[in-house]
Amino acid sequence: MNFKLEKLNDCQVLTIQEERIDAHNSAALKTELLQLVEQGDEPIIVQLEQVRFIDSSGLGALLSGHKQALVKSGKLLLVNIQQPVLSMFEITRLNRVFEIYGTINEAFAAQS
Amino acid sequence: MNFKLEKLNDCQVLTIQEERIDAHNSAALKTELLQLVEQGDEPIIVQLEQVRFIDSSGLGALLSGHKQALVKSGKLLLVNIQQPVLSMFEITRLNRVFEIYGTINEAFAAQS
Amino acid sequence: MSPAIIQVDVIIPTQTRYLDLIGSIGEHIAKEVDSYAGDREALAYHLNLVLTEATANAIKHAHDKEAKDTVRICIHIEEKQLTIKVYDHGQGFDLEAVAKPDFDHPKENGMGLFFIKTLMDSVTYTQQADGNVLEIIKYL
Amino acid sequence: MSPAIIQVDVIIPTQTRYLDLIGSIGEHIAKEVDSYAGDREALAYHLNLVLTEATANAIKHAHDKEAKDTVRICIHIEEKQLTIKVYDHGQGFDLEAVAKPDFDHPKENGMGLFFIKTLMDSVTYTQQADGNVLEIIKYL
Ligand SMILES: Nc1ncnc2c1ncn2[C@@H]1O[C@H](COP(=O)(O)OP(=O)(O)O)[C@@H](O)[C@H]1O
Ligand SMILES: Nc1ncnc2c1ncn2[C@@H]1O[C@H](COP(=O)(O)OP(=O)(O)O)[C@@H](O)[C@H]1O
Repeated sequence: MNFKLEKLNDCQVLTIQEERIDAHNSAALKTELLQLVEQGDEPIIVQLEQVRFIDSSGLGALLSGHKQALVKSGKLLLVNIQQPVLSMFEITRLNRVFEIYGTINEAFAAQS
Repeated sequence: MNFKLEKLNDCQVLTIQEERIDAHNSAALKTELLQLVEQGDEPIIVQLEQVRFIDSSGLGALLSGHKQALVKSGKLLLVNIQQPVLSMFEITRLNRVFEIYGTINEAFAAQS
Repeated sequence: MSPAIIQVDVIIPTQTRYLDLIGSIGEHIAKEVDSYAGDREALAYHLNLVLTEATANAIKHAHDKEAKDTVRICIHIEEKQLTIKVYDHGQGFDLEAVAKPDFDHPKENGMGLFFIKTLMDSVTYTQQADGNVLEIIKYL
Repeated sequence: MSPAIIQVDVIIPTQTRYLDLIGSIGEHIAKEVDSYAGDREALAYHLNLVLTEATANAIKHAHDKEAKDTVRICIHIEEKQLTIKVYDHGQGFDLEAVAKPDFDHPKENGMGLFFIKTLMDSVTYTQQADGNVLEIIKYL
């Protein structure tokens, strides 16, 4: 799993640098998210702009990060989701579970 | 075969709007080139920037246009060839047959 | 013209790194189905997803340590129907007993078969002495 | 770890519109060949090209009007070797008798087999009662 991690506006921004999240790399994503949750209490923003494809295990990895963030009174936000990927959140109703923003600036604005 | 045809700087510029030229669409390319050769005596510039893949029939279609242009005392130039596609010209030594330019402006400059 | 028939039969090792290959084949096939009137981009994603989920299940849940470590996937297209078969040599399971996800209490797992059932027209799982097969049908 | 074996067996109608599918499968497979030390992008293009050329020849030159209008292409990968087989039901031809292109007098046709021979390590064509097969080997 290739990604970039930056601290921006008091948020941990994780930019996924993969076109595809599936059972081959979702475990690595889950591990990374759980580590971020452990490390601090800044909001975690996951940028999904480059992701063209996600499967159920990828959704599961994001959900696991989200749940763990809630346990630690933190939060995990998703931004820049491509429409076909967003459809997968809709079919599983996970769009009602996650905080989803169109752009990272909208996500920043919502934190202040 | 999708393409765009423009008249620029007294040249007929044919921009190929396909990622792939193979035996499925090379006959259409050949027909279009032969029509252009018939229509006038301006140099014909074929822009290959979007083409990621060419097979032997695609090379053959370009060669056919080139030969027919010579017969009519015209010329056919190729520009913006991606490196993997250019390798196919090199393997078949067709890079020595065609006039090839890196950019369309270089091709224009060579005409004046 | 006779009805176009495409058949793709793939055998891969039971390793998740090959899911991309299987999914991509599905995506390309979707682009060649000329009879399909619906959204072709969506069909491409759906075939990619369904093949990925079904193959991942065969790798995860039905890994037979003794037999050869491979999964076989067959894709068959007739004019009006696309059939996917994914074979496994595991202990099998009861497809009918697999519950729908609880949307009010979402869980990390258990969304794969839900996607397959939701996006395709028919799904069956048959256990046989020489192996099991998940058969998925999509009408085109 | 046991040597990874991938096998892809495709049947398509004898129509050039399916060349893209065949070539794309080759391109994706190249990306999964982990043992390959050379330029993987180049290998992807070469497999795409070789599959396209060989399949186009089976469609163009060996179209059997009476038998089923399909072409079968098999791709087999072992740890150190990739094998492509393209079957046809035409009248066959003599691979050894096909001349190299004349580079000083280039022609529109006759570059397909030259690409295959140049980019791959071994090419043979075998005529059999039940059909002919072009077999192409690339060492990885
Ligand atoms: N090929 C299979 N062999 C055995 N069990 C399977 C197979 N496919 C699915 N299952 C069972 O069905 C359950 C639900 O599968 P699925 O919806 O894909 O979600 P997940 O794989 O995330 O658990 C699995 O947890 C497993 O118990
Ligand atoms: N599968 C085949 N069956 C019969 N003849 C073939 C086959 N493949 C190639 N050939 C013969 O070999 C010649 C050279 O093929 P090739 O190098 O691919 O160039 P092209 O197809 O452009 O003529 C063809 O013109 C044809 O006569």
